[in-house]
Amino acid sequence: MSTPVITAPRSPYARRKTTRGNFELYGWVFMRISGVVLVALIFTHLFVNLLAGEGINAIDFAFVAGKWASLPWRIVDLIMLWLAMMHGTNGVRTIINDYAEKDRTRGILKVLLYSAFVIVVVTGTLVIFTFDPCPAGADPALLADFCKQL
Amino acid sequence: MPKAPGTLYRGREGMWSWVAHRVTGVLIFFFLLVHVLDTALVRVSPEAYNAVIGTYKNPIMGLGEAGLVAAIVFHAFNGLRIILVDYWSKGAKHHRTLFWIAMGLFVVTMAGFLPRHLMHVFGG
Amino acid sequence: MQTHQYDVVIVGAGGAGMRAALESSTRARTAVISKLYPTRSHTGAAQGGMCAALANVEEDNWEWHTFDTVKGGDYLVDQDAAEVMAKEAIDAVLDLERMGLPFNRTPEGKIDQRRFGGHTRNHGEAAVRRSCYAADRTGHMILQTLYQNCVKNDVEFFNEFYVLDIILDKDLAHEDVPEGEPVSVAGVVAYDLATGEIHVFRAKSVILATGGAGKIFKTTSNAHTLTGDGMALALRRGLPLEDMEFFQFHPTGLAGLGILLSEAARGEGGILRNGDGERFMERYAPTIKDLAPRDIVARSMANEVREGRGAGPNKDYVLLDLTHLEPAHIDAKLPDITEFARTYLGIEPYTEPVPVYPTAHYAMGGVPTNITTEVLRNNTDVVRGLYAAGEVACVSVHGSNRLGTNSLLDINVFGKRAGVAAAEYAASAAFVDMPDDAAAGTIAELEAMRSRPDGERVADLRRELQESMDRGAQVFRTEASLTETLAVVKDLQKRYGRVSVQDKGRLFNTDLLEAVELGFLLDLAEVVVVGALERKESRGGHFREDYPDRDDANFMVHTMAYRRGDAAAADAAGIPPHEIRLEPKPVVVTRYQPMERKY
Amino acid sequence: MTATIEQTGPATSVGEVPTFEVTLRVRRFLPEGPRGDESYWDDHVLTMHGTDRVLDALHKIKWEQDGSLTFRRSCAHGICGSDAMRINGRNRLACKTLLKDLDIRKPITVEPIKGLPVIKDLVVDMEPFFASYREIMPFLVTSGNQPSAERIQSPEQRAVYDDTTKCILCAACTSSCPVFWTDGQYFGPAAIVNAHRFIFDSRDEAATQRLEILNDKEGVWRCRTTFNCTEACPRGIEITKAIAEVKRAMITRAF
Ligand SMILES: Cc1cc2nc3c(=O)[nH]c(=O)nc-3n(C[C@H](O)[C@H](O)[C@H](O)COP(=O)(O)OP(=O)(O)OC[C@H]3O[C@@H](n4cnc5c(N)ncnc54)[C@H](O)[C@@H]3O)c2cc1C
Ligand code: HEM
Ligand code: SF4
Ligand code: F3S
Ligand code: FES
Repeated sequence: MSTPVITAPRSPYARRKTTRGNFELYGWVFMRISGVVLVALIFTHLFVNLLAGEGINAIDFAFVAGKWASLPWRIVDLIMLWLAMMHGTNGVRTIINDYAEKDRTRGILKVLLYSAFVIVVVTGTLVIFTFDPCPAGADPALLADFCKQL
Repeated sequence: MPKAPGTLYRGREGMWSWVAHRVTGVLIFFFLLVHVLDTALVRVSPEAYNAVIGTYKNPIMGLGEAGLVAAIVFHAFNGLRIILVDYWSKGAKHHRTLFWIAMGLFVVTMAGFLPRHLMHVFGG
Repeated sequence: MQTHQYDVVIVGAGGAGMRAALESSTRARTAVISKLYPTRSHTGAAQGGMCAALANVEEDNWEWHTFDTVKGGDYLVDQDAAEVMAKEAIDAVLDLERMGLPFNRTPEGKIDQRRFGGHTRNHGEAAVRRSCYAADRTGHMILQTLYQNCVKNDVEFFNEFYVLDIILDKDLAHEDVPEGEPVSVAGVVAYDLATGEIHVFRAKSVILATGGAGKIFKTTSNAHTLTGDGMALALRRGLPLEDMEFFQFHPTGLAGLGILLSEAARGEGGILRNGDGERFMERYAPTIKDLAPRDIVARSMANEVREGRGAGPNKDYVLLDLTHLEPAHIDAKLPDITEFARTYLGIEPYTEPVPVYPTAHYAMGGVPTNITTEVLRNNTDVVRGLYAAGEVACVSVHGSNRLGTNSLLDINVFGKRAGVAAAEYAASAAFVDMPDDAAAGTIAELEAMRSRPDGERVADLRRELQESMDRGAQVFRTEASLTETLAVVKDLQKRYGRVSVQDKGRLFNTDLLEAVELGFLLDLAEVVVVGALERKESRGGHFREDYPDRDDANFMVHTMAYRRGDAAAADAAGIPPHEIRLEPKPVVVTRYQPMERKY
Repeated sequence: MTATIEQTGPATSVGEVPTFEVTLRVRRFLPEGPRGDESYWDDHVLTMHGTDRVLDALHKIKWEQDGSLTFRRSCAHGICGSDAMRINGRNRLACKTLLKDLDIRKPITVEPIKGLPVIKDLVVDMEPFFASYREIMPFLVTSGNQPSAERIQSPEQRAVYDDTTKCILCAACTSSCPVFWTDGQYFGPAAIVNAHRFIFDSRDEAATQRLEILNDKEGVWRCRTTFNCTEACPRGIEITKAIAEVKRAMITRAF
């Protein structure tokens, strides 16, 4: 015969490399739990900042200082920061996985994403923890009323 | 693979709500990055913070804020719908109804928010 | 061109092919060649069920089942084969269950069973519940389950490969090989649709499982791809075809479309009514009425229409009435077929009766085999290494009329037997030499068709063939109608020599393959019509108006049709003249003497 | 000649169904043709009948106008799964889509399904699709000796997985999934449907392994509940629901 290609019996079907593990599972559950919590947090946040009182016009340094003077507000905002950043970062990670076809592109985008996550979360956390509502030497007019009592 | 583009896939509520969820999610995420950083200015000085926040108060930014809130509200209600589809055994069956309920809530919420916000922005 | 070598090559991946593959692949190196992805095979269209005397819901035994099969086939059944099938039926069903088939269940969790046409208790006393089923998608479940197990066993498939020739070591089509002289199979020639390449498969055993040939008719429940390839290839290679004049017309095809509504619709209580609303089957089969065997019901329906009692604007169909059944019951037992009525005719079966008319359904005849599925080259000799099972084969368990649910059984019982037998033969046999130019004929034929610049259109010839067959060789046949159809077929065969295709490419050239398939259809139609002309009696699926009675004195025999040609005397178009020679083959009678068939 | 065998032309047999004209706009890709690797639209004007399906229209083109038009088909009534294609922008079976149910005032667009390599015209390479099907162990796994009779399964246990046994592997779902379009590694809804069919079968003993397989990065978690699959499935399988059930089973197992 012209081309005797008598193949040997096939080796059994080999499964391709798999990437199993519970990471995606936990990520998925986290998206949902954080989502529910975020609804409460963000809606309160929006209400207090944009609707209550003077709305957006009331926001200034004094307003922020007023809020963060109380520990519960700091904690609430801290949780919101972390949850929103983790939720958003994980969401964007999914999107990168969906659209970035080349491993390289995918890698670069993820490095950018995680760096942004670290920078923002670290900065945010530091700000909330080290915030001084009445910084010394600042123009008193810009500060919250309670600073005057100091 | 043929190169010329084909038609757009004609998905229904499920697909378009996902597109919108994705778009709003990314939008919020990028806003959040900026928002945390600008809020961080409170650590620099009250002047710096107030200067930046001041720019949020002009009408154009005011409209942008309205859009952002709309995005968040949509993402939130649609997110809750997705969670129901995932965990409630009848969720998948009623996903379309759930979507329209979420849209109803979206409209109601925005109707409550927009007038007041726009008043703040434009009313001075 | 590529060459492969396997112990066993199975042609066709329907129910029969895959059932065989499950047996042979564990015993010998096996390849399954199929022109369709396995799960696209037409076994998946089967609806009603697969029968076995499990006696899960009422008293039953395999002996009654054998009797019903013999009687249903109007005594033309080989009774040894029917007995094998009825006995092995029980294991066939249990095998499938163990492989995972999701049968419907009784409240106790056993396999549920329902009634089906012609299946009775105690030799015809009353209908019996013998058909095991999975809603109205039993065939789908069988096909999926078999494929799943092929995946499990890592069976090797060549999908979208068309087998276009069977290679034997002797030329039976042109030479007279004396009785008793050994003839063996050497392999098959296949065409890879995706690339247009020819592949030669050497094999010790070849199993034909290519299914039916419904496309010789216009109105049919069969798939576009059921073009009788295996039968036609055997015929061209000089092997006989048995009982081809017996074609089953299923009573309830959607009117005008031919899409099947399973007999299960009547098994679950559906009633046939004529234009006047009368339940006419009470007149034709007083005992089991709508559940009489298919040939009787189909004829009764055609008769109602002929005598002007049809329904609809043209009074050209009858009605299948399900409106008295509970919608919940319909949804549970007949979901798919009611959806067909909705999708294709816009009829709501809960409230409206469904227009139905007989549709060409099943080839009782085929490649003759013995009960170990070895292919016969005459009444006694087998071709070594060549096996056939399923609708392509004729064992003959269906005689002149197949009972509903006996085919899914046939493919499982004889598919399994074929797999075992082929593998066992391969274990001891040696490869037969394959001539170097084994594929030359096939290549030449394809090239001729591809390169012919302009000529007859495949679709025109096929339409003319199908319309002529529907006119002359359907439920009612006469000398005149058959003669006319034969003339048409002969003429079409001539014109086929001038057929050309528009698609000249190599990749996925379905245009070319449709032309090849048309050739198969023409060859088979000729055998069907010649056989029907010769059989001057009425029996089972074959009804001659000019000879309305069964004639056991002259025709209690199988028909063996041989095609003999003279290659040297090809005509101008390169078509060698040929003739169809018919010979009788005795029917195997063991327990049941022929009786009048009444229901 | 007998009187009975008058052929019932579809146009006259059932109700009164008129003939109409329709334009079919088909996406062509003929790698061996003059336009090579370029794909383009071809318009065909056809006269069709009331009960005709898109498949009939395609056949009419192939048989009467252009024999090179290539597509897969077999059963012609929606049970073999050969002819999933994108008709007017949505995945359907050509043999199950009646022309009269579409808007025939505008051209009807017919394209190959998305996300799988196109071989020729409407024919795509199905191998990646079947590969992920094979990976989820689509077969019953049991241990111990086979019982001498059938395994017992109550009608209720049987009902749990009934929906997903209906799959005909047509790929309409997987190729409608936006995640699959951009990430071909995703197992896709069809594979999950077929895993579901066994995971919830009371006779099966390999549910854990299948859940393990689908717990992959490219497994169920990739699904974003867009419901395109459910809308596309010609068998009416509630695919997204089945996927949700698989997800829940994994979560129950993990916690
Ligand atoms: C609508 C319908 C309903 C039915 N309902 C029932 C029922 O309820 N009960 C019952 O018992 N029977 C029923 N039958 C009959 C039964 O389904 C068939 O007779 C049986 O399934 C045939 O199986 P098979 O394996 O022989 O062929 P098929 O399943 O038709 O398979 C043929 C195989 O051969 C392959 N093939 C064909 N030609 C070639 C070639 N040249 N090269 C390579 N491969 C080739 C095809 O790809 C395919 O894989 C029904 C039939 C129909 C049409
Ligand atoms: C307000 C409350 C919120 C709820 C209820 C919510 C809910 C959800 C849910 C359930 C998902 C998962 C969707 C899926 O798996 O298909 C999701 C995805 C996502 N969310 Fe949120 N979310 C909220 C807020 C946010 C915020 C504040 C951000 C930005 C920082 C954000 C960014 C994202 C992103 C980027 C995705 C990924 C989208 C995708 O994969 O298509 N979400 N959200
Ligand atoms: S789940 Fe539905 S759409 Fe998907 S392959 Fe199966 S039948 Fe086709
Ligand atoms: S379309 Fe895709 S995203 Fe999920 S719901 Fe269906 S698999
Ligand atoms: S041709 Fe079989 S599903 Fe359409």
